[in-house]
Parts: sequence; structure tokens; C-alpha cells
Amino acid sequence: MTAALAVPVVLAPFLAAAVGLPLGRRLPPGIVAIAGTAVSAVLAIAVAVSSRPAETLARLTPTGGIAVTVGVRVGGLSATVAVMVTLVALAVQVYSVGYLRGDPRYPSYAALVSLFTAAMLTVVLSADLLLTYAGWEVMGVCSYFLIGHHWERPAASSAAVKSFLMTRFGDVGFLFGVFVLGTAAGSFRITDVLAAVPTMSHTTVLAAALLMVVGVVGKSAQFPLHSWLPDAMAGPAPVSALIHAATMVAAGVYLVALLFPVFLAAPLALDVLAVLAVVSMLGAALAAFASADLKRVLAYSTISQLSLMFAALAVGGRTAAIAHLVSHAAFKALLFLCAGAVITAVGGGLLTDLGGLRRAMPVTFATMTVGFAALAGFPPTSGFFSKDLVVAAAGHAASGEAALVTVAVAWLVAVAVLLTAGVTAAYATRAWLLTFFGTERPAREAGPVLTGPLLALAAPALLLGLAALRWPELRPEWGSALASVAVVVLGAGVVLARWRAAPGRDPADLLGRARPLLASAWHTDDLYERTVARAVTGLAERVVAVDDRVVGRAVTGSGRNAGRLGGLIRLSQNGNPQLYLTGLLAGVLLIAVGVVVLA
Amino acid sequence: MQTIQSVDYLAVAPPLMLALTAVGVLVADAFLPARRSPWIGGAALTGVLLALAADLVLAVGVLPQDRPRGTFCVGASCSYSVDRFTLLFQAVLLVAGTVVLLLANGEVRRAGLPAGEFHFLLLTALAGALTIAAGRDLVILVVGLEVVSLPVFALVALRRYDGRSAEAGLTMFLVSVTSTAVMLFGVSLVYGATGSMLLDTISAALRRPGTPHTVAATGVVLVLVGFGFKVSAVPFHFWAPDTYQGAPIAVAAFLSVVSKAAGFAGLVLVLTVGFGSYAGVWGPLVAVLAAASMTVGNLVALRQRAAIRLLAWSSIAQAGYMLAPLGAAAGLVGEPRVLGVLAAATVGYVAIYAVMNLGVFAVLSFVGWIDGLGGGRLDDYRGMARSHPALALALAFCLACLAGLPPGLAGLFAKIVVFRGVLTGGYGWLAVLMAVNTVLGLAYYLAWASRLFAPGPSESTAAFGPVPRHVAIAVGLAVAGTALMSVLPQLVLGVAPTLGG
Amino acid sequence: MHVVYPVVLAALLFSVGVYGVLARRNAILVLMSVELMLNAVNLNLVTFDAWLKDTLASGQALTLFVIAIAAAEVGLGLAIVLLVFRNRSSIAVDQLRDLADRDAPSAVPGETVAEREAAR
Amino acid sequence: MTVLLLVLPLLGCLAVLGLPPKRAAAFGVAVTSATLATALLMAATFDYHRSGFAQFSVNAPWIPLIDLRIHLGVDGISLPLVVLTALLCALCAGYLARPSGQPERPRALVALLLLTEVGMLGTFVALNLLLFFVFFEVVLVPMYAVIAGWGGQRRAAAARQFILYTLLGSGVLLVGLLLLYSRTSTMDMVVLVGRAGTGLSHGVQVLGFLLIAGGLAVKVPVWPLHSWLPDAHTQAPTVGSVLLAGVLLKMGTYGMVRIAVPMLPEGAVALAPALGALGVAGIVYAALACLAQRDLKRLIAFSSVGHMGFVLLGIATLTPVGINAALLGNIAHGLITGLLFFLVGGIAQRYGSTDIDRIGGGLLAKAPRLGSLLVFAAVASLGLPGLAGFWGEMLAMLSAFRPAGGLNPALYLVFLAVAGLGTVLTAAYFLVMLRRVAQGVVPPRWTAERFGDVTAREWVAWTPLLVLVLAIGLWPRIVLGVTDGAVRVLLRGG
Repeated sequence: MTAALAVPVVLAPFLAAAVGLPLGRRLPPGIVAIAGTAVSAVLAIAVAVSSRPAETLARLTPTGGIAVTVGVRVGGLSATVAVMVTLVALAVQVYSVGYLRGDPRYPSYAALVSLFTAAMLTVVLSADLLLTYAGWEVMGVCSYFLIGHHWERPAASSAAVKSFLMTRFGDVGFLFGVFVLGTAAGSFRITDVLAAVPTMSHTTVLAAALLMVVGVVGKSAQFPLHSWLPDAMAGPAPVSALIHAATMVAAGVYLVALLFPVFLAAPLALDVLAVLAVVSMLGAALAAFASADLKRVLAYSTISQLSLMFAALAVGGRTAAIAHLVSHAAFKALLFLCAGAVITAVGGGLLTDLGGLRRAMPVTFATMTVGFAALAGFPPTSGFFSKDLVVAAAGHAASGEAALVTVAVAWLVAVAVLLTAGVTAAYATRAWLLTFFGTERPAREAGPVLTGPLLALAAPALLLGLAALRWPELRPEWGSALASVAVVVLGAGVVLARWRAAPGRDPADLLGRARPLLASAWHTDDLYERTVARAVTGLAERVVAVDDRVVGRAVTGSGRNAGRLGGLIRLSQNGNPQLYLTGLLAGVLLIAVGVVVLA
Repeated sequence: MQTIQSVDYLAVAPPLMLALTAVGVLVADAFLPARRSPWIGGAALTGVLLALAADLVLAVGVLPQDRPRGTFCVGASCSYSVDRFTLLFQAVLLVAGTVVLLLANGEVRRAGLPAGEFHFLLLTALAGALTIAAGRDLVILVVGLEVVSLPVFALVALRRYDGRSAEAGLTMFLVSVTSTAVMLFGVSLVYGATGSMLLDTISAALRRPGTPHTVAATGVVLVLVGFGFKVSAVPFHFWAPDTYQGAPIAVAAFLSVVSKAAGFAGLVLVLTVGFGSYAGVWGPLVAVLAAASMTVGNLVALRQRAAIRLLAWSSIAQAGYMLAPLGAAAGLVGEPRVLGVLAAATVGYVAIYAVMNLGVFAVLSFVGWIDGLGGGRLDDYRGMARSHPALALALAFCLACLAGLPPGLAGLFAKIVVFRGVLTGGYGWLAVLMAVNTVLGLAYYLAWASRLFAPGPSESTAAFGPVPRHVAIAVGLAVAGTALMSVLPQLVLGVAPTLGG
Repeated sequence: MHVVYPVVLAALLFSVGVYGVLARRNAILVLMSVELMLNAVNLNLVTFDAWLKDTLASGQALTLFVIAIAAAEVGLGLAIVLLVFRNRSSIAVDQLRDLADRDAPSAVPGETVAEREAAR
Repeated sequence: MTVLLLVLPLLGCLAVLGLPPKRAAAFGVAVTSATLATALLMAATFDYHRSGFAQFSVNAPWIPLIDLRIHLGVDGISLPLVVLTALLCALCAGYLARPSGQPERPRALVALLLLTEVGMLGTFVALNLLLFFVFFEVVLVPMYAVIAGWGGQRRAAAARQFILYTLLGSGVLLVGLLLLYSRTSTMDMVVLVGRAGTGLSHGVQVLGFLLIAGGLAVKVPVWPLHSWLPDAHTQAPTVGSVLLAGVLLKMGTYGMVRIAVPMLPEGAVALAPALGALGVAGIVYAALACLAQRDLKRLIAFSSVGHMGFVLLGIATLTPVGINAALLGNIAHGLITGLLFFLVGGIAQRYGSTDIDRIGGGLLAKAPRLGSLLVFAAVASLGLPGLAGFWGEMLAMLSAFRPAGGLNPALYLVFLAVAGLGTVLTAAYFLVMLRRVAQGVVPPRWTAERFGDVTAREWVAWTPLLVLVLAIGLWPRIVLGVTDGAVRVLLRGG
């Protein structure tokens, strides 16, 4: 029964998109989209409540080899994540009605967000790896369209292209990983694959795991494929909230969690994942601290928080990672939506243009404070509980209990997690101070359509951790809790002290000359631009040149040479019969000699 | 020794009838006043049609039992025998003859050629061609060849007031006479080596080990030269372009179709019936000649701007295609059945080529002489589709056939048969070379055909005036023949000389 | 007498004929050298016929035909040479360059042709 | 039924020449729709359980000497292609009959179109090697005439290069077919597939495959032999390029699947890696070439070389999955590139040029529906799951992961990796094209222009393609269900 319920969870937003795209203009704004997402949310909750694992399957098409199947697979993990996705999507849809009021392209925007939600739910609930890949790709395309919503701005359209190409590069790795697993297991069904993992040879599993890592790194914007996420902020704020905070980028974490047995069978892949996570974690956190635009701060913060989840997975803390995923989705979506409200109110995203909005926008101030608190990890927010679980998991791994990852890497992860917690608290407080304190600025509070979803998201951001205490495995451990709170208070304290010493000045000046370097995440983006992009366009120019000169010329040249050769032979035809006779008799002589010699 | 030869007059009927008509025409021209000259054309035409009728009667007699009807025989082997091969060739030659006569009708009147002499010479040449097709004896073949060549020298030079016509005549005369002399020398050597002039006796003699091998081989090869000249294969092709340009268009048509077909008839007879067992000797030679002819013919044709010269080079290239299957015989020494298949390929191609080419020459003769060039330049055909749609479509159809591309199915089947012949002989390289040559061929046929439909200046084509009746019939006959070959090519494919012994 | 003597003689005669055809500029002399080649063939044929003692005497029959053909050829050849002389007032064989393979046709032939064409 | 399929356009072609010019286009639509109806009727009454065996077959002798028989029949492999051809021809005829864009000399154009349709349908239903060759060549002259008669500025050179290059290919193909015939002395495809190369020496099989696949490679086109394609497609009129890209390219790959692979298995195993390598090289080469293209139509023409690279990769693996992928890739490419060329035709009609810099971008603002259709077609072409393009490419890569026995798996993994890179590059050039053409701000020179968005007649011509691209994307069984049975029969030797 639950499986039968799960199918409409995916189909509802898909139908909303299918209806909304052509007919959007004629219906009142967003009705179809919000209705679809709401239905999907209700059903998702129903499925989560009944929480009995179930699976339905249908054969989509014969392929001459392994058949491609279509179906839904509901488990504890997928149900919770599905609920999270649908709720955040609902909040974003409602918020978008207000945020994009009067935008002529709103109907197609709403339809594309519904299509995106359907694609994300396909990834979460799919029973067949190829179907997951299909959802994965459709998500990529929807993100391309939504980032390029204001396609008349060159920045938006080039950011969209960059985001799609980088994720597409990762997706190719993911597809090849699916091929390896599917061919080894003889079927693409997830249950079959997971059952067949013990039987697979070590190299196959390692190859599959590493390819999955490539796919996941691409989609979740981890180092080295991270530089598209900050540029993706060119898209409207609700898009950033939904896609680049809660769902798409989190799909990578969900996938690793889903195929965790594969990764358990290939510890080397987990080591690689851990190292990448550590690098992304610290790099992104420092970049968040140094960057000057509010949304870019949140983007780098997302990269850093995702690295936390990957680090938790790497050290074996699967439940910790999922908990942090859910709570992060809540408070990061909240932060982005608040940022959207602030930007529309003030008209600019740069932190220097903001400041002193505490009294002008009380509701936004309150909810954003909750968001920043959860991000930093102050108790009693959900962020504190989930981050603590990650720190605890890192601690156990470091003390050599789980023995999944090599001990050195475990220690590295534990130290990095604590450090990142501190820096996160620092940039959270900095952003908070620069946005709401300092010189008063006239601004109007956003309308109820915007503040409603903010409040709706503030509740889980604050209370989710407490509510989750019911399950024993989600309770914090005191040792790691104390350590993380200490580090957080230290981080926040430094920034507060800096602020009190020089009110109004950007605490990031602490970094001094290193700031531009850190702000652009060690210039990785320009590095890619100069190397990969220029190399490909250069090669393309040369290919076109070669194509015209060598391949094309070879053909037309042969035609012209034939003509020239004809002209040459024609010279023998000068009208003089005696020349003809010489030719004839020379031929006769040649033939006669040939026959006498050869025959 | 039986001294009186019994002559089977029915077997000899077609050439005999033509000869009689020729003499009749010549005599009649002497007595008739000038204004009756169209009658001579009519008489010539009736003569040819009568010969064709005789041919059909013979066909009814010979075809069913598929037993050749021989005459002038010594024991079993006859000098003059009529079998399916001969009948096919005689039929093709006679149809071609009719079309040439139709074309000549207009030209004789316009260019002021002497009607009596012209038709007399044409008919005698045609009679010579028919005898070659039936000849099974080196003497008859040589004499037949001469009877075809000599009248043509005179025909070529018949435009007496045009310096270039005399020059063409002299060029052709010199080259032809020299190649005949070389061929006769070859015949004498073969006669010396084998002791007989009858082809099947020669074939038996060549198989006997006692025959002096080198002398016979040289003889065989030198005989090839004579026929090489007739079919204008490279290196004996130099005369063709100049002669076609100098000669009246009808004579050029005669040269390109009838005289070439006669040459191929002789060549096939000599090579398969006579020198079959020496395939190892003449095979590679013919293959090289074929390759050279098609390549040189096509390459030079690419650069031609005058229509008649382009057709000359195109017919040299087509001669290359026709020689190719015979060239492939080298690989199958001594297997008469397969040699027959290869010969059938050449015969089939020659028959289809004859009909295709006539269509083009018919349109050329309609266009007539433009500033000293028979058939004008390619650019004079620009926009012909608008002024003379039917004629332009007929020309385009025939060019497509020559190129071997549908809608010209006849040309395509001819090419397929020739390709198959070459491949059964195992000559892969020749087949690939032919594929390349078909592309070269298409290049210049296309250049011409696309001009027909090009929107360009149409005042040159408009100046041609309406299509006279006899040209219409000629074009109609040629296109009908090609269409028939497109749908039922098996009429001409698969016919080979009956190989004795 | 061994058969090889006349055959060699015939071959030599043939070569002389070939030389004559290639080297002489005057058309009539070229004609004469062609006759020489044909007579070389006749010699060859008669020699073989005698040597083979052919009952059918086909060699001699062909010789008669070749003689007839040679006569016809000379008649025609001289007529054509006459025609060329009347048009070009010279019968130097290697000067006949009017039919060379060029894009533009050579100078328009004598007026007689042009008038006749125009009259059409 | 198959005879009716061929006779209808043939009679139509002859009849249209007699009609008055203004009613020619309408007559064209009538004939092509009748042919489409016949094709659909065939699809409806086709017995899908026996899709491996030729149905509606006719076998009459024509020229016994060269064993040329009029042997027609449709099976799982040719049915989808027949329906695709009939559909595209009907849409082209519809496009010609649109009130705004009457071409000059409509009678001649419609006649040539119908003659091309006869050639194309004939190629797909022929079951006799020579008949296949004859129909293969019937297409050449009319397509040359269409390009040379109604094409762009440099149409004469492009048309000549097209017909000469393709004729060289079919010449080599003929040599290959006749080599096969000289050793097996039968031209019947069903018999030859049944024999699957028994009785043929290894050398003959390899040489035969080289000649036949080589001849067909010019038509596909395989990478180094592609230089005729961009010029021919760019200079051809819209109708011409739709048929050129939509169907003519498929005759090459269909020939390989129907003739080269099953009849010469040893040759296939020997030369498949080379074919795969050239195919994959074609993908990357075309993608790079498209990245730097200045002309929109030339870009789409080059993209065909890339997509055909995937189809070749599928064929080169010699596995049922690979061949299925190739056949599905054919259909998908036919639909998507057909749609793309229609759209570019629409753009060219409105902007007067297909030069990207001249258009300058902002199509989504200027003509929103046309712009979004272009976006849809581009996204479908780069292989978005849920649209037709995805399945062909994905299955081809999947088959490359596990090639048939006797093929070197490591080599095919390299092909797989390069093909994967190819998909990224393909996505790159399409999105860059979209950024330059569809997105961005409308340049000042076009702001004043008033050209309408998609007209009703254009909707009629394009909706079938849209629906089919979506349908095959969501439910690939439409094609794979038909071809799978036939492919298994083909590869197992009948």
C-alpha cells in the first residue's frame, strides 16, 4: 500500500509541471504548482508515517541485454528525505509567488520548479539505478533553466551553462558507475545491486565507488568541481534556497547513503571522499568568511556543510550525515529565503550595502537569527544537535572504534570538523552582524507571503533537534557536545570582540591581504577558466580550421587535381597525325616487347 | 575436293541486302535530278529496314534451336556463321544505322553534302559492320574491318569546303591504315604459327603444344592493335577527338556507335572464339588497356568545353568500361563457360552503350554547327529545359544512363554487369578503379546536364528553332531503346558467341 | 630455302615502312611507306602459305584481298590528300594543327563555310 | 502492401508534373499522407511477435542474369525507419504547402521530393542486395537536383560535392556487394543473413566488410569522410536538409546493420574496433567543430556527425544492446534533427540568415514559442533523459561497456570514456549556441522588426515531431520493442 502511495508523490509535481508549462499564463499564479507540491507533501508524510519498506516494479523496455525497469522503493531513509524535499519545495513555491510577483516568466518558473521537485523525488524514491540517473540529469537541466531564469543577463546565462557542464561532467562519472554496478549485478534494480555487492570483485566495487564519488563531487559541488555553485547565485533566491541548499546538492549525500554497502566494501573510496571533504570544508568556510556578497557567503557555507556530511559518511556516521542533511536543508533554505527578503528590501546583495535592518525588518531579523544560530551550531537549535552527531562520529572514528577509514584520515577529519565548526560560527556571526547591526537603513518588512514560509521554516530549524531526541541514536554525546560548543563560542566571540572594538567595520579585515585569495576560493575558478575553457575553445578553433583546410581541401583538391591532370594529358592532343602515329607505334612496340618477354 | 561452294543466302541476307541498296542508291543518284535527293535518304532507310526484317526472319530460324547457321564452311568450321551473338549485334548495328540515317537526313541537306555518295558510303560501311559480326574467319574479319573503315575516311572528309574536315579525314586515314597494316602483320604471324585462318581451327592449334608460342603470342597481340584502334582504346585513341570534331555530326555518331560496336564484335570474336586458350597472354594486356582508356578518357573529358569533343573522350572512357570484363579473363585460363560470361558482359554493355550514345548524338545533330563546332559548346545548352523541355529531358536521361545513375537504369545495369564480370575474374583493383572512374564520368556528365536546367541566357537555345520531325523520331527511337533496356536489360545481357570445341 | 629468310626480310621491310611513316613530312610519301608495310605483310603471307603447303591456300587468298585493300586505300588516301592540299595549300603532315585540343576553337575556317552556314 | 508503399509516391511523382503549379504542393501533401497512412497501416497490422521475420513480402524476378529480384519485405529493423521516412516526407510536403512560403517551380520540387521518398522507402524495404543498391542510388539525383535547384548561394559546388562523394561511396559499395555475390552466387538478403558468412573465407569476409562498410561509411558519414555533409546541409533548402539529415544518413547505418554485420561476421569482428574508433573520433571532432561554428545550420549539420558517431559505436560493439541502441539512435536523431532543421528554417525565414552573430541572440524575447522550441530541441539533442536522444546514446555507451566476444574490452572502455567526454562537449556546444541565439538581449537591428511567432501551419508540421520525441523518450519500448526481436534474429544468424 505504501508503495502505491509513493508513486503519486513523484507524479503529482510532474503533472503540475506538465499542466503548468503550457497553460500557466491562464491560471492564477502558482496555484497548480503549489497544489501539486502540497499533495506530494501530504502523501510523503503518509508514506513516512507508515514507514514499512516496500517496492513496486514494472519493465520499461527490453534493450537486448539488461532490461530497464521503472518503479518506486520506499525505505526509512528515502521516506524522511522525501518529506524534507516536499516540505522545503512547498515553502519555496509559496515564497516564490510573492518573490516573483509581476514577473512575466513566472508560470514557466513555477512549472520548472515542480518539474525539479518531481526529478528530485525520482532520485530519492527510484528503485532502478538508471531511473535515478534519469532523475539526476533532469535535475541538472532544471537547475540550468532556473539559474538562467533572467537569461537576458549575461552573468546568469553563462553561470547556468557553467553549472550544467560541470555537473554533466560529474554525471558521466555517475553513469559509468551505474554501468559497472549494473553489469556486475546483472540488473539495475537497487535491491539486486545491493544484494550482489558481496559477490562483486574488489576492483569492480572500487571502480564503481570511485566513479560514484566523481558523480557526487560534481553534483554536490565539492572540491574540485565546486566553482559553479557560487556563480549559481545569479539565479533567483528561492531557486538557490531549494536547489542549491536543500535538495539537488544534497542528492549526492543521499546517494552515498543509499549505496552505502558499496562504499563500505571499498574503503579506499571513502578515504578519497574524506580527503576531498576536508579540503572543501575548510576552503569553503574560509571563503565564506572572506566573501563580500551575502548569497555567496551562504553558497560557500553550503559547500562547507555538505563536506561535513560527506566527512560523516566517510567515517561511517550514516545516521549523523542524514540528520545533518535534514537539519541543514531546513536552516539553509531559511537563510536563503531571508537573504532573498533582505535583498529585495535593500535592493543589493553586497554585505557593505546592508546593515541596521534589525528594527526595519523584525520578522526577517528573528527568523534569520534562528537560521544563523542553527548554522553556527548554538544549542538548542537543530544545527547544534546534528553537527554534534557528526563531531561524535568523527570522534569515534578517530579513537579507532569503527576502523572504516585509516586512522590518520579519521584524525584529520575530526580536527577539520572542529576547526570548521569554529570558522562557521565566525562567518555566521559576521554575516549576522553586518546584515542587521551598524548604521540604521530605511527598509520595509517583506509581505506576509514571504514571511509566512520564513516562520514555517524557522520552526523545524529551531525545534527539529529537540523533537529528534525521541530516537536514542540521535541523542548528542556530552563529550563531543562540550567540545563543539566551546569552539563555536570561541569563533563567535572573536568576531563579536572585533565588532565591538570597531563597530561598522567588516570583521573579515582580520584576514588582511589573504582576503581576496580566500574570497575567490584560491582562484580555482579563474584557473579552470584559463586552462580547461581556453584549451577547449582553442582546440575547437583549430578543429574547424583543420576541417576546412585538410579534410575539406583534400576532397575539393582531388577534384581540381583530376582536372589539372586531364589538362596535362590533353597536351598530347595537338592535332599532328604523326604524333598520334608515334604514340600508336610506341604502344605497339611496348606491347610486343611485353608479350615476348613475359608470355 | 568439292569446288562449288553452296552459299546459304538467308544467312548472308542482311549484309547482302544493304550492299545491293547501296549500289542501287549510287546508281539512282547518278540519274535522278537534284530535287529528288530526299528520295535517296528514303531508299537507304528502306534498305536498312529490309535488312532488319531479314535479321528478324533469321532470328526466328536460329534462336529457337540455338544452333548457329553457318555458310562458306570447310568441314565443321564455317567462315560465316550466324548465331545469337551475331543476330544481337546485327540488330543493334541496324537500329543504330537507322538512327544515324535519320540524323544524316537533315545534315546532308543543310551542309550540302552529296546525298548519293553519302548514303552509298554509309550503307557499305554498315554492310561491312554486319559481316564482321558474323565472321568466324580472320580473312572475313580483316576485310569486314576494311569495308567499315574505308568508306568512313571518305565520309569524314565529305564536308569538302571545311579545311578541318579534310584534316580530320587525313588524320584518321593515316592512323587507321597504319593500325590495319600492323594488324595484318599480326594475322600473318598467327597464320604462320597455326596454319589456318578459321578461328576455331586456330583455337584448337593454339591449345596444341607444338605451336611456336612466342610467334603466336606476338601475332595475337598485334591483331589486338587493329581492333584497339577501331574501339579507340588508349594508346590507339589519338585520332578520335580530332576526327569527331572534323566530321559531320552523323558520321561522328556512326563512328562512335556503329564502328565502335563493330570493333567490339570483332574483338570479342577474335579473343573468345579464336584466342580463347591464350587468355593468359591477352588478358592482362586488355585489362591495362581498359584501365588506361577509362582513366585517360574521363580525365581529359573533365576539361572539354566543346560538346562533340567531350563525347569523343567520353566514348574513349566507355570503351575502357567495355574492355574491362575481357581484361578479367586472364584469371580464368581455359574455362570456356566463364569466358562466355565475361564476353556477354562486354556485349551487353556495348548494346546498351550504343542506344544511350545515339540519344545524345541525336540532340547534338539537332543543335547543329555553332561557329565551326558541331554540336556547339556546353554553354550553348544553357536553359534548354525551358526552350525545348522534351529534348532536354531526353538528353538528361541519356547522360544519366551514360553516367550509370538512376533514373538512367540501363546504364546502371550495364555497369553492374561489367563490375560483376571484372569481379568474377578476380580483378579487384580494376573494379575499384572503375568505381573511381564512374565518379569522374559523372562529374562532366553532370556539368552538362546541370547546364540544361540552369536558368542562364536562353537566347542561344531559343535560336535553335522547332525540332524537325526526323530528329524527333531519332531521339524518340534512341530514348525508347534506352528505356526498354532500363526495364528489360536481359534482352541484351547474357548473349555470348557460341564457343566451338 | 629456310622459311626464316623471307620472314626476316618481311620484318625488315615492315620496319622500313614504319620509319617512313614516322619520319617523312610529305603526306604522299607517308602513303607510300604504308604501302610498303602492306607489301611486307603480303610477303609474309605468301611465305607462310608455301611453307605450310596449305590446301586451302588461305594465305594467298588473303594476299589478294590485301592487295585490293591497298589499292582502295591509296585511291582514297590520295583523294583526301588532294582535299587537304586544296584547303591548306600544303600537305606537310606535321603542320595540321587546326584540330588540337584547345578551349577556344581555332580561327573560323575559310569564308566559304561561314557564308554557307549563314545561308542556312 | 510494400509494393503500394513504393508505387504511391512513384505515381505521385509522375502525376504531379501534369498538374498546374499552384495545386502541386497540395497534391504533394495528399500523396505523402497516403504513403504515411500505408506505412502506419503496415505498422498496425505488423505481427510484433515475429518481428524478426520479413512480413508483407513480395518476391518477383526482374533480371535473373544478375539475380536482381524485386524482393520486398518489412521486419522489426526496417519498420520504424519506414514510418519515420513516411512521416518526415509528409511533414516536408506540409511545410512546402504553407501559404507564406511557396517555393518557385513547385511541381518540380514536389516531384523530386516524391522520387526521393521512393528511393528512401525502397532502400528500407528491399531484401535483395542489388535492389537495395538500385534504390540506394535512386536517391542521389533527386537530392542533387533539390540542393542545386532551390539551395543557398554556394549550392552548385555543395550539390556537386554531395553527389560525387556519395557516388564514390556507392561505387565502392557495389564492388563489395558483387564480391559477396561472386562468392555466394545469391543476392537474397534473407538467405545471406541465414548463412551468416558460412562458406566465405576470412579474407573475403574482411575485404567484403571493408568495401561494403567503407561504401556505406560515406553516407553515414563516418568521421574522415564527412566533408560533404556540412556544405550539403547548409546549402540545401529546409525541406532538403530535413530529409538529408532525417533519413539519408540512416540509409548508411541501416545498410551496415542489415548487410555488413550479419552477412560478414568475421569481417565485422575484424573491423568493428576501427569502426568504433572512427565513430568515437567523430563524436569528439564534431562536438569541437560545432563549438566554434559561426553558422547555425552548419552547426546542426555537424551535430549529425556527432550523433552518428554514437550510432556507429553501438554498431561497432556487435551486441544486441549495441544494435538496438544504433536503431533507436537512428530514429531519435531523425526526429530531433528533423525538428532542429525545421526550426532553423523558420529562423532563417524570419531573420533572413542563419549566421549566429547576425541573429545576435534574444530569440526567446523576440519569438518566445520559437525560442522555447529551439531550447526543447537542443536539450533533446544533447541527450536529456525523458527525451528520445538519451536512450540511443546511453544504450550505445552501455553496450560499449560489454562488447561482443572477440572484441578487445579495454579498447571499448577507451571508446566509452571518449564517448562520455563527447556527451559533455555535445552539451557544451548546444548550450553555448542557446546562449548566443535564444538567450541574451535582442540586438538593436532587430528590435524594430515585426516577425510573428510560430504560425498555425508550422505548429501542424512540428507537433508530431515534438510528441514523438517526448513519447519515445518516456516510453522507448515503442521502438526497442519492435527492433529487439529482429536484432536477436539478425545476430544469431536467422
